[in-house]
Amino acid sequence: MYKRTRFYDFTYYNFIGSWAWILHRLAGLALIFYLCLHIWVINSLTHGEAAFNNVMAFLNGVPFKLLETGLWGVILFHAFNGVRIVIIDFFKGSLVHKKLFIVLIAVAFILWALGSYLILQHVQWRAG
Amino acid sequence: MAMIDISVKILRYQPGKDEKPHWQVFNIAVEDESTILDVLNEIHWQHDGTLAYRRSCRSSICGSCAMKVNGRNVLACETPIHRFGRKLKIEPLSGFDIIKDLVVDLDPFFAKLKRIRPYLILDKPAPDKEFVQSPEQLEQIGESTLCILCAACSAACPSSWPNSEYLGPAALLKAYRFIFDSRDDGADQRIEIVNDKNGVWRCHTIFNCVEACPKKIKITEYLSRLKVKVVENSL
Amino acid sequence: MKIDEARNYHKIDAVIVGAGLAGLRAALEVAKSGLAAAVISKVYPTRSHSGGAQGGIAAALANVSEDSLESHMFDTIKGSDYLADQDIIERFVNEALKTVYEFEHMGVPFSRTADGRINQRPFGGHSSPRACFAQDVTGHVLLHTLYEQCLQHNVLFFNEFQVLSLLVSDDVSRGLVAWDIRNGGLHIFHARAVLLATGGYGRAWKVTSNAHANTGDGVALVLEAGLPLEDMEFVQFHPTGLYKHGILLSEAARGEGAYILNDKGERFMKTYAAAKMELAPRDVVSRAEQTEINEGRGIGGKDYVYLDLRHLGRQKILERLPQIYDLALNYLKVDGIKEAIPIQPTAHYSMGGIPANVRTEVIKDAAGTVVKGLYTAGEASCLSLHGANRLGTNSLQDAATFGRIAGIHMSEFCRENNFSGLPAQPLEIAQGKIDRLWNGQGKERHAPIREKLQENMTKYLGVFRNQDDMLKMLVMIKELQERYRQVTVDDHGDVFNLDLIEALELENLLSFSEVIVEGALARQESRGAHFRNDFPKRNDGEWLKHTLAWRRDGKIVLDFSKGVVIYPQYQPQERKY
Amino acid sequence: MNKDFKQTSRSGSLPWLLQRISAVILFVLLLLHFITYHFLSKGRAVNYQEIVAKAGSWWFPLLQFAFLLTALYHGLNGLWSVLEDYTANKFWRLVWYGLLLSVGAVLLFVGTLTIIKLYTLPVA
Ligand SMILES: Cc1cc2nc3c(=O)[nH]c(=O)nc-3n(C[C@H](O)[C@H](O)[C@H](O)COP(=O)(O)OP(=O)(O)OC[C@H]3O[C@@H](n4cnc5c(N)ncnc54)[C@H](O)[C@@H]3O)c2cc1C
Ligand code: HEM
Ligand code: SF4
Ligand code: F3S
Ligand code: FES
Repeated sequence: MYKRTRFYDFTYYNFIGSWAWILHRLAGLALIFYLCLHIWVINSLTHGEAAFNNVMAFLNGVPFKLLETGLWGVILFHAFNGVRIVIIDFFKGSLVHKKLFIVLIAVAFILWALGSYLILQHVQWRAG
Repeated sequence: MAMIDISVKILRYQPGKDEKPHWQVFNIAVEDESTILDVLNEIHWQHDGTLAYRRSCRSSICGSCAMKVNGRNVLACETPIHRFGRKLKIEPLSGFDIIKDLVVDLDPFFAKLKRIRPYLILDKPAPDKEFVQSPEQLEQIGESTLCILCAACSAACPSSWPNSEYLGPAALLKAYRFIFDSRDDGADQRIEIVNDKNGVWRCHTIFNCVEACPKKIKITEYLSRLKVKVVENSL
Repeated sequence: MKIDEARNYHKIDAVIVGAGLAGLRAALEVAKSGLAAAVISKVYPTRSHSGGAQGGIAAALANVSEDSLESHMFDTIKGSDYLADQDIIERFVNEALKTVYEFEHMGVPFSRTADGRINQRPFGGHSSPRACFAQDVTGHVLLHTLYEQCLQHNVLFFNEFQVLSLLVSDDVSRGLVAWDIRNGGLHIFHARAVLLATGGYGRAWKVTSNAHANTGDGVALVLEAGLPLEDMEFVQFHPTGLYKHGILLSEAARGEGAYILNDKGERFMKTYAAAKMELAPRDVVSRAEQTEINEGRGIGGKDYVYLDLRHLGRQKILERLPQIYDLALNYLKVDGIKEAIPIQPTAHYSMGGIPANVRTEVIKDAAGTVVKGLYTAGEASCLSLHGANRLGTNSLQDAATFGRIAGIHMSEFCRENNFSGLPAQPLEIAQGKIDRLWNGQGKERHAPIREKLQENMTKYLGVFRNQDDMLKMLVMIKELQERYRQVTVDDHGDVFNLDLIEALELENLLSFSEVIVEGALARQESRGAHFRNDFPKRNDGEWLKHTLAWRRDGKIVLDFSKGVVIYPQYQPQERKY
Repeated sequence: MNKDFKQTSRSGSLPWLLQRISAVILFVLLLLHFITYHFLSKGRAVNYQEIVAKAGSWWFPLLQFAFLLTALYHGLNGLWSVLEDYTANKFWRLVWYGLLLSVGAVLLFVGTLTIIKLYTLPVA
């Protein structure tokens, strides 16, 4: 007998449901990782204004603002798909789960575009 | 009806001979209206007698012939080749150990089924005639009784790939079928069984099972109802 | 090593061959009585062909209209064209209600009437709606429920084991030998009582509704053991097989009101059975269809006619006949809601089989001498409940009811009798079969031989038969049997050797097919499903009797001294619908 | 043949339910959090003054704390569920569980400390 347990069967066709799950999972993992970092960073607030502003200046550069739009996207995806999951679990969403996915992710995308615009307005160009 | 040439790639594994599975390509001519099972029969009968696969009813009711074709789980006997074009890639169901070629070990699958006590449990004496069950009560479980235990769902479920102990959609669906049967009194026992780390909580509403189910059973919907029932029960 | 110490030796009270409705029902009964019951099946139990049954299970519950046991009895007798044994039918109809209620208590999800009782639909040849059903998957839900019950009662399952020989000697059954498909190797099953519930033999035909597994192994094994078979020439052709595939579209379609149409769009049944129309018994409808086809009124002059559901409407089709709708769509790309479905007669049910008495004990001659410890039930058996033609929904009831009865009598027998000794070389026959296929020098393959057999059985032993055709078939079978001796298999592995299994099954097909042809040749009349153009009339004077057939010294020997049990109140009449 | 299926440990219903409840709460809190800190700072980036200014209201730190708690619960519970998916073994599951609990405890401590300190700082 040939034994087969594997982490993921990459040869299996991915349908909307499995894409949603994979991305939700990756997003969730990214978020918990980010949350750990975030708590650590904010802790620097307690070391006084100078320390804080130092960190902030660093984080307000272009690369980090771009990353922040990414974070915003990850959050929106996870949040809106999370809502989809709750609808599936409690409100018969499974009967229309594909439509739900498309609609909710479309809304999330619009919010992402809006939010990213605002975030990028905040870029502090480093004094030359 | 016309003959067409197709190329069929099959994942072969002959115990005793092969260390591990490998691909073999058969270039054959078949009728364009053939099903996947017709193709396998053609190969087995005319080209290579050593090919092994399961089949019986060839009318999509016995559940023998579930396998993976071009990345999706299907019943070989009901799936026409034109759904996939002229290149076929046929593999055994994912997740299960391979006995030989397309034949997988379903013993764990059936063991899980047995685990959820798949039979009516009664506290009350049965009536002289039939139990009264309204069409609406039947409707609750009607679709779930169509399951043919083909294992296509469990084999398609990403939760069961890394964890062979996961009960899987088919067994959970069976639990649903009995827990929601108006005649049954065994809900508490079964809820305790599915309310397990390897039970219903390993389902992350991925829907691969629904996509794979040849009987188009809305498995995820029933598992959701099951989860809510379990939660209600343990509150 | 002594046999009873061998790893592959099992000593079990009751060994049941076949995990269809008959086998499982018997096993459940034995297990419930506290004895050890083992079920041997060449497919996983839920893959058995009983699961394919769609339409319903007969019982005169009278839930939707007046009905009575007498009426069920009379319908069955008439349907059988008076060849059925009426004592069997009497027991059958008396037990039928109990069987259905028991199923319901086990949890079978029967379709319901508005007031919550088991719903019933009309079926061919039954004079009131008598078919208890679950949508159009009745066999499926019955089979699964029974399997689950067997799990609960700890029936031992030997799944994917193929029985290769029966150990019967001196009219006593001692056990049997089976091949472990999954791991390879022969196993000896030593039993007090053995039940043969191996199902039908439709796979001898090319166009058939039967599963690949229905190769009549049980009947062939009985023949091999020197015991007789009964009424093998009676094979039912179902009028609504899916064109070219033979896959069954249940009679439930007609029960729900579907029409059958010829090329001109006529409901041609009006010329053949004006009163019952499409709901006449199967033999009548199949002959009507074949006549239309033979006379050029098939669709476009071809060999099929139409099953028309369209007037039933989308909702009824999807609610009551979803499987039929799906089958037509999947296999023929025909949308039953919008189009008529091409159909043709398909080999469907085996009325003949292993002769047994009302206690399901296998008998070895016309006098009814019992083979001790050997039982049979279900489609493999010939009790004879269905006579020359079975009524739809009577066979699930047959399998379940006589499965239960077999279980009761087997339990009794096991309590009263010890294990009988095994023959000195129990493995000999089975080993011989395998050795020949593995080590033979011949170059024949099994597939072409089977294909030739099936094609010609469909051609020469179909709905209409005549002497010339059947003689041709007989010669051909002899030829094919000769060729079979030269068959070797490609696959020499132990594990899941499909090649070997199919070759072994072919031996069985060739063996009992000869009996079918001999019986059909000898029976110079038309009765029920057996219709001869050269003898188109039923002949009660000469042929109101059963056919028993043995293989002796390689030849088929027939005996017609087993009479039909007929009660005074049910004398043969002309059969009109 | 009649292999029995082994049960591991009971339950999982409460974490499942709380994961969903915390998700719904988070949906509101997280979006609020993002909006207040990342968007509504009118043309300027997040800065010290602005954050500390909010310390005046009594409900704001409370909200922050609720956010911290739910996010930690939801995130770590989610992570645990992921780890459970890939570890059938009971022992390793316990190890993961312990590890996540400790991580959670540390983060909760650090986070709470931050909130307390932040909102007791003098407004410059
Ligand atoms: C498509 C279709 C639809 C039908 N619809 C109806 C209906 O609506 N109503 C009705 O009453 N009847 C119906 N019938 C008939 C009915 O289903 C069968 O007659 C009945 O199910 C037979 O049951 P069984 O238990 O005798 O055999 P089966 O269910 O055929 O089981 C045979 C068993 O024997 C085993 N077996 C065979 N050979 C061997 C061997 N050598 N070694 C080990 N095991 C072996 C097989 O694995 C299988 O488990 C239908 C039949 C068909 C084909
Ligand atoms: C904004 C609102 C959020 C919603 C609506 C939400 C929703 C959900 C839901 C419903 C699940 C369960 C998935 C399942 O069991 O299959 C989940 C899982 C998860 N969430 Fe969230 N979540 C949100 C925010 C967050 C945040 C902020 C984090 C990080 C700290 C996070 C981390 C995770 C993780 C790690 C998982 C596990 C992933 C998995 O099971 O695949 N989530 N989320
Ligand atoms: S639920 Fe569907 S896919 Fe799963 S075993 Fe049953 S029929 Fe097959
Ligand atoms: S694919 Fe698996 S995770 Fe759930 S919804 Fe289906 S069982
Ligand atoms: S052969 Fe029975 S489901 Fe395909």
